[in-house]
Amino acid sequence: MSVYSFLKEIAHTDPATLGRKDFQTDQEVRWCPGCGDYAILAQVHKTLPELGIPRENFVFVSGIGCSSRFPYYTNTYGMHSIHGRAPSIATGVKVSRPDLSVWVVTGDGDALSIGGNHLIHALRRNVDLKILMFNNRIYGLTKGQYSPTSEQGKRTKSSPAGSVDYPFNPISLALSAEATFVARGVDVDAKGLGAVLERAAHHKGSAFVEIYQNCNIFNDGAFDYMTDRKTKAETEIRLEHGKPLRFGANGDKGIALDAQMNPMVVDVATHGEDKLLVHNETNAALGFFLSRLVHPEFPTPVGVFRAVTKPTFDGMMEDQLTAAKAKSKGGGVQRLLDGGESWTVT
Amino acid sequence: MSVYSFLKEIAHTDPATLGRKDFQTDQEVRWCPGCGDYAILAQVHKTLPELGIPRENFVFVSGIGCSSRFPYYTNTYGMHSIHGRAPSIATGVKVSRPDLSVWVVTGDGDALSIGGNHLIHALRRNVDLKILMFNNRIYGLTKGQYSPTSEQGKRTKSSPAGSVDYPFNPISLALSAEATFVARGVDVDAKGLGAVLERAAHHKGSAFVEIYQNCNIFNDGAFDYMTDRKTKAETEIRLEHGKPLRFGANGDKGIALDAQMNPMVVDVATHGEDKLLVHNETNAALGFFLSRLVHPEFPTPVGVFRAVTKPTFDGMMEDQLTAAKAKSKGGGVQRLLDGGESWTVT
Amino acid sequence: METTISKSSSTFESVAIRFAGDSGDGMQLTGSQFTETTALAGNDLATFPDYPAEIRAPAGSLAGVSGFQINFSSREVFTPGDEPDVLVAMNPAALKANIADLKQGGILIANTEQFGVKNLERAGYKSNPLEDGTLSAFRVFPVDITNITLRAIADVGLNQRAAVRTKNFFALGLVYWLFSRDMQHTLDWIQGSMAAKDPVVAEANARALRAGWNYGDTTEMFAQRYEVPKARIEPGRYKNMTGNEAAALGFLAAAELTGLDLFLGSYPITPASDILHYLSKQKHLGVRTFQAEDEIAAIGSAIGAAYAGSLALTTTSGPGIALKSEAMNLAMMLELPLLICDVQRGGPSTGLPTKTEQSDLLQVLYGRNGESPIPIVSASSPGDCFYAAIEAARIAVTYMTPVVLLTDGYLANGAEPWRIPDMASLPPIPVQFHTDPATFQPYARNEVLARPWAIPGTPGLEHRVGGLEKANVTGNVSYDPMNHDAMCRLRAEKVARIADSLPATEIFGDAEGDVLVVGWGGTMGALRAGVERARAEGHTVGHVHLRHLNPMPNDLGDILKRYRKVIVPELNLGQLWMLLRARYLVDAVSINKIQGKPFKEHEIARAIAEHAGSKA
Amino acid sequence: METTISKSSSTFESVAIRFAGDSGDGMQLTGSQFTETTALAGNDLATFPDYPAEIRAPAGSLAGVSGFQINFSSREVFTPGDEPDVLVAMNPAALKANIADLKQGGILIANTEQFGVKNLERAGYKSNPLEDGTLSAFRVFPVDITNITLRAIADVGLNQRAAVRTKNFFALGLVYWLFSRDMQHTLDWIQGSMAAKDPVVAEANARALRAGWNYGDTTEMFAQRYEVPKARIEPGRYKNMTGNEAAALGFLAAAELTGLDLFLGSYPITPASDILHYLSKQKHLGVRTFQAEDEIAAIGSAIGAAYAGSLALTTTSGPGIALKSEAMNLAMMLELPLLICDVQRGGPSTGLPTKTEQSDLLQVLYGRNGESPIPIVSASSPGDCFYAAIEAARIAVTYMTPVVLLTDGYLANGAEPWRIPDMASLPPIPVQFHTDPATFQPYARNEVLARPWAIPGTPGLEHRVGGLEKANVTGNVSYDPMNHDAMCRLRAEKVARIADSLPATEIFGDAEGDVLVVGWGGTMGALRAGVERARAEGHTVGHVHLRHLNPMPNDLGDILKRYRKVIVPELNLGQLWMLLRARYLVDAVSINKIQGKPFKEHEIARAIAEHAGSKA
Ligand SMILES: Cc1ncc(C[n+]2csc(CCOP(=O)(O)OP(=O)(O)O)c2C)c(N)n1
Ligand SMILES: Cc1ncc(C[n+]2csc(CCOP(=O)(O)OP(=O)(O)O)c2C)c(N)n1
Ligand code: SF4
Ligand code: SF4
Ligand SMILES: [Mg+2]
Ligand SMILES: [Mg+2]
Repeated sequence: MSVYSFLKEIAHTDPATLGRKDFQTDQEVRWCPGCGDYAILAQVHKTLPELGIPRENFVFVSGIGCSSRFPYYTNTYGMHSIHGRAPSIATGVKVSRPDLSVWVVTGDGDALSIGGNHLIHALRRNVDLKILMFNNRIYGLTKGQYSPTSEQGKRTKSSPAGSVDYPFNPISLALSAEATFVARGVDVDAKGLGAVLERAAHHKGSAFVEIYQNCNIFNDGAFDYMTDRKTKAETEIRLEHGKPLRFGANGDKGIALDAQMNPMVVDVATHGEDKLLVHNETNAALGFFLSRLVHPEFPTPVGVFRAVTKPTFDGMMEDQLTAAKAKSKGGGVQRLLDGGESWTVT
Repeated sequence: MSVYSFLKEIAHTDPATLGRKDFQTDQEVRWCPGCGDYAILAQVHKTLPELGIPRENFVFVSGIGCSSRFPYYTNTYGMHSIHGRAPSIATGVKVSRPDLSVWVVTGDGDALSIGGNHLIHALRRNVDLKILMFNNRIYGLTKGQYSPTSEQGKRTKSSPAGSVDYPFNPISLALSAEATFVARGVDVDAKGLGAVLERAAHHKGSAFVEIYQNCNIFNDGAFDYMTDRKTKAETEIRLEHGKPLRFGANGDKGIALDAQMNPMVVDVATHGEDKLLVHNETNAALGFFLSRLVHPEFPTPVGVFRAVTKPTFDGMMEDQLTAAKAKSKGGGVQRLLDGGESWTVT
Repeated sequence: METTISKSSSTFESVAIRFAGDSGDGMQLTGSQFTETTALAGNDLATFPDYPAEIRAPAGSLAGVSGFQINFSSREVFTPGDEPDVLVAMNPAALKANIADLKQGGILIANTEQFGVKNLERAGYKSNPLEDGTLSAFRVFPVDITNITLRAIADVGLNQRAAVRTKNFFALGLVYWLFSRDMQHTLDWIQGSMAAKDPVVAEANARALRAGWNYGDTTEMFAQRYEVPKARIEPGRYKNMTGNEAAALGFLAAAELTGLDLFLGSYPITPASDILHYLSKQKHLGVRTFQAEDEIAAIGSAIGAAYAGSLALTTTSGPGIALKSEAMNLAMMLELPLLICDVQRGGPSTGLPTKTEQSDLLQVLYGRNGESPIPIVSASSPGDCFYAAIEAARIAVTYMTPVVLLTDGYLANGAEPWRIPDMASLPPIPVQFHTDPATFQPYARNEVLARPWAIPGTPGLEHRVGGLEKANVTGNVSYDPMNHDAMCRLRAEKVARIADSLPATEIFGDAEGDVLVVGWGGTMGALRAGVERARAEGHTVGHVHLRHLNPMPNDLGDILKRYRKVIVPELNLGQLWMLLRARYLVDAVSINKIQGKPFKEHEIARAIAEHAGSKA
Repeated sequence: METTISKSSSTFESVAIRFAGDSGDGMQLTGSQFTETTALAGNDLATFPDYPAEIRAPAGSLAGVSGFQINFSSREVFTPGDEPDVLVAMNPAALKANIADLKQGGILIANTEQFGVKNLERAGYKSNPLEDGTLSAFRVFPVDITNITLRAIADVGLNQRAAVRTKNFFALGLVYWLFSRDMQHTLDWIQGSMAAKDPVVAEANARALRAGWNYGDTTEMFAQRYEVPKARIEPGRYKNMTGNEAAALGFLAAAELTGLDLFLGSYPITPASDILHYLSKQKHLGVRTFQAEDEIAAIGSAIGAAYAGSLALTTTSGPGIALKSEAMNLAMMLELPLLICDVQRGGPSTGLPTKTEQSDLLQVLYGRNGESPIPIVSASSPGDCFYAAIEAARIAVTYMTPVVLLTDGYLANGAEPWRIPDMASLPPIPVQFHTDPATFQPYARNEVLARPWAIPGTPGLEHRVGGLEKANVTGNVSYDPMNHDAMCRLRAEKVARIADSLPATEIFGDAEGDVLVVGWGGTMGALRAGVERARAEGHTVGHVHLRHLNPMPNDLGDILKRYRKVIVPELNLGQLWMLLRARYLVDAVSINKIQGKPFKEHEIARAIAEHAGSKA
């Protein structure tokens, strides 16, 4: 009898009985009052019970950062690991236990600074992970240095004369790393975020979700331009598969290509809706193109940039094992020991 | 008098006197006979004396791998460092000494596996480095394991059942990391490679050049499909700024967009040349699009995908120092020591 | 300001005060104002700020308590004091977290306004300790600090929230009164720095301060005042100095003394980040700071800068050292000067990031593959970080080697009054780049076994370095067995010989006798104070505090033999202890503590007494 | 095959032969064929393959020389032999690189065809050593191996290049003849494995082999033949086993003994990669191998797999350990079972990647921030890697801890005849995942201080682990000072107590007396042989070879006291030596060598004699 067989015999939690409360822990939540992380936590707690997965089958892995304290506040299996390495650890969890639903929670520093390589490799391999990157464009936990997503010229403790770093575009990067699901949400946009989280959760393969998150202590208001009710319509554009790219108060504006293949904002009425770009979640190059729509020249896209299905890393590895076992002549390790050239001394 | 002033006073080598021979070293070249690295070495030795730079102002930094032995064979300043870290080390050289011409030589494993993060961060910052990545789609030095550019299903020592990794597309990745110069060359294509190297050398900012390189020991023939004279015309497409994308025996074929914004191969005669995509080195999204043209569905693009000029990291840092010095009241460290609250004990 | 002194006052040799409150209560500012005023009053002093852990804890919670302790005296002071004589507790959590330390019979001043049901609960109190008799061992002074302050500044025109935030100045004023301190320095500061930002806030704080003073002076509450006379202090100009700032200044000074440009490659990490912050403001001095994507890139960039001719530095804490070790090894092999500053924190793993510990010694000594000798220098007080940084740089450029500077969280954030040095009085550190092609061999060695530093841009010295074993003299790659053996020993010998450049080891106290206390790093003050106590109790005790951990001083072996017992107090489980035993075969005793906190004087004194006693 | 024995033959107790040629000359294959045949002939034996360094050197160059040495005997054999009795040199470079080792009066067989001007020059010879008299100290047998072989296989129909490549089988045949070995095993192999790939090539090789034999038999060159009688060897089935294969098999066996699935996260690095290669072929046993993007991801994935319930493993060499150290520390803090296999190579930095060394001991012991106790197990011979791997796994799952297994390049690539174990005879290693929510506390501890292993998927045991200090029992984040102190000591105590589970230390040789030789790892054979020699010379000498470096066995301290002198031979600059001195205050002597090569028997014997002699 295998040491693992109890997992099959034991009575698993009935997912239908689970509610938001079941995912809260007894640990005091220690983010600053007003931090955007609270809203994201709430959305995740709302999403998890809806997925039809027993609570004990969730694993949350994080790195280090304010955002990375997330697992303590989520009553599942979890690991608050070391800085930047969560994608690797989560890969080990998922590859060894494809039956689990494995999530990574990370920050812009954790994921893109020290952890950039693990992130893009996990995405490239299409390991079936849900990766939530809280982007507050700052290192929160270490008290306010610029991060790889901070805008150039930003003055912080470590860049008193203004940072000379150009920022990464996380969506571009994820797409170039061959991620099969790439999306963006915003902390205060509960509905939009909820929808994106749900789609990510149901995606089979690696899902990368960038979540704009306000750090009200060290980078307050970074996303006000697009969360402010007054300007939102002009500064945000919602991506919908198969739909033309429209935004503005009454959808009066749209995105089209100019002759040089550069994007431009057009007036829908005069330009014609048929000449607008149409969103297509399956086209990586188009997704990349959309990721280049950057404030203030363009409205910021939110929603799903790319969603395609390809065999997952963990799935293919499992298949190889299954195939090898089917072909195996049995005999376990003894057969290996006995194999090859040998001689007998009597 | 500064410790560095000798650099200004000393007689520098007249670049006009330099020839290819001046860049060869007395070290025995220890690549396998037939290795593509030889051809690349020859092209670099040909390019360097043409740049108008004194030999002593070149620094070559490499990581670990067959390719990374390059500095030993190039008579400039050089460092054969540790695995994957060459971009960081080169950044330190360039940032501290903007007067130097700093080159990185790396392999697909060194640059994209262990060193992936340093590579994309160097590119993002636009540090003025020339990065040559020898892509043989294998780990050569460690005797043949699959690399992050190996095709899926490849059987190697570490993937006897075929690798389940999806490969990176290095050009896509470099573009998404905001590289200002991105190009591709091929070891045996001396002319094309020479042209790309020369443009990279003259580019002000970080230049990423992927060089297809045959490892005749562990991955022989990986690029035969496009180096073979017989098939070359159909499998390779040369990128030229402002020119429509044509290839084939007599340029009879071209690349155009279909209605879904996906690329398609068209017959120029029937489709019309004006409907072909026109290459534009300044459009990152277009560059990305072109990077998705992958064998065997499409011809492989060679040449320059992207070339734009932006202030460099080292240049901006230098400007900040200059500005700060101009505003400084002098007094050196003593002024700092003396500043702030203090009291006197007598 | 002229302050009239009323009520009786008595004189004390030393007093320790701890201010404690919520993170938002401004306790650090209160502490530093009290420190400066006390320094101006001519006392010797030591301080200890105690920040909450990295998390941002909810208001009123135990995790959010911030403290600041100052020990001031008419004699020489080595530590912030074991047990405060006075505790100012701005809320129940601050009381709960600190009351255990308050001396029996000590003074407790508590802000009663904060002792409502909710806050009591947050701090885990079932009943109000100010009322339930549990504090009977102390002299308790409940003061409604918040409301008195609010009344005092009512007409300044601040909103409620901002007004409440001035209450720390009320507390400060009250304590100034209690210890007969002059308020002028703080008033000047308020009218200067604070008023520049917001004159209204400044006015409110000035009033709060005066209100606190007046409260002490007028109410019947305090029967007497305390005075601590001036200490005899070396004349000079002083300022308050933290370890991180001193280290940064030391690196800057080393750059000036060598004539080199300073380059810092770093990745932020608690408690080292402030060095990066400080140096990034010094661009006018030609300092380049590079915030890298991780620790490996940070040291990588510094190695590049060193190769190119900078005074190269990388700063981090323990987990960062773990990541840098492969590159440290490369620097060792390249024999390039490189400064690696490790501001130690509580380990292992992420551990206790905001707490102090001395547990990276063996890591920096041994944490690399192969035989990889790297010199180690340590700093023993906040201000000493300045001199230790310069010494690290001297070794690095003289011997062409990476050097580790060990400081710790206690030194880094702690502050001490520090005599401002005169740059002209510091010995220069000569550096000469090699320029002559005729005499150039990349791995030739001079009289101290250092190889030449030949920087790019120098014609005729083009050469390649790397991490593979190199042939002696030429530096070419070499797989020759005997060469490898010789090079490993040469590198070890080079580092061992640094000991020849060190001054004789200073012994504090008795030059021979019962007990020798050997320490290193930030425990200096506690050890010295403990030794003083033990000597006062009649034991013959010496104290050696090592600046150099690798190599150790040549005379140390002899010194160890002069005492019947050697004890090695460390904030780890016995790391220097292990090294001393291995090297000198001395049956030393490890005194260890690993609580994220410095030693107390009495802990050391007790340990000494114990081992001095066992005259076996 | 019946082989007629002609010419006179004399009997020897032991013979060592070294085959040396260019990388392309097939010396490793020649060596392994000779090994198997010799094993079948009933000799005890030890082998040492000596590959060229990582670079692919040009044909005929010194850097490209590949060697294989075998020592076989009618007695017990511990090492491949100090100085070969016979050297087969396939080209001038092979001669140059190896002649210094050949015993005075030894036999040299050289392939004259290769001694043309060009090859002589490539090897750095000014004149032909076969002709200039410089080899007069040896019995030189110049044979035109290439051309005789070509003639012998002329009609098989191979092209020139392929034909030339059979010459190693000619050499093998010749040596078989010289040592009266039976060719049948090799002929079987040629007709089996080789013929399956290419029957023509097989036929050519078979002919070349016979031609070599016949050459010895018919020419006048060799006056006599040699015989080495059978040794007394423990009965059983044997095979040739390399250290890397044995380690891989050991991990597989441990998985079977625990009932766990094996997970390997690794990044290729010399000389560890072959473990990855071997395990990636075992998917049918449920083994998952993950080739990660770097060493950190490799161990990260293994930590994830351990958390999820696998027997998790990561394999690497020294530079990789440097990179893994932060994550090793996390695993220590998480108290998860994790196997970390370090196949040591020449350091520091990139060092000598293809050479052996024992210089990572202190790195794996101390190379982490904070107090981070991790058990260390080492293997002492190629085949012993199997048992050492199982022991590492036993400790990991029993004590819930990461464990380091140290092997080295010499063990990894070296092979020895190895008695095939019976899985059923190995003690099972019980593992029980925790399942009961009622009794679950993530950091509760059992009688050996291990915490429970509760894997995802188990209802009611949802819990969070992490790298911050954790509260005893609950495992919640804790900044409590006393808890931190207690946890640091608990973790240390847990590891220290592993010693209670170890058997009494075995002493080879004298149980007390003049000298105790203490060693660890791959030097076992040389130390044992050296001790035997010294004892034969009349010294009373004991040998203790440590499998466990952390914790060390409980009885070691007592054993050390029973000898007048303790010597510690290591392929480093004295790492175990340092630990023994620190721990036991024993004035041990370090015998060190750091040449990328194993000890010679006589080096050890000499050292013993020296220290046994100094009867002071
Ligand atoms: C190895 C290591 N290096 C550095 C740190 C310090 N550190 C902790 S979190 C962090 C950055 C956090 O930024 P981000 O991921 O954006 O998280 P946030 O706090 O903003 O949510 C840094 C630099 C660390 N803990 N470990
Ligand atoms: C820290 C570390 N890990 C692993 C290695 C082993 N290693 C050396 S080169 C290499 C991969 C080389 O591949 P690539 O960069 O493609 O170079 P190539 O040899 O193919 O030119 C590896 C894994 C090493 N030297 N150092
Ligand atoms: S510092 Fe910023 S990101 Fe961190 S908890 Fe506070 S508000 Fe949130
Ligand atoms: S192994 Fe491959 S890449 Fe390396 S030198 Fe040989 S042919 Fe070139
Ligand atoms: Mg952030
Ligand atoms: Mg490669």
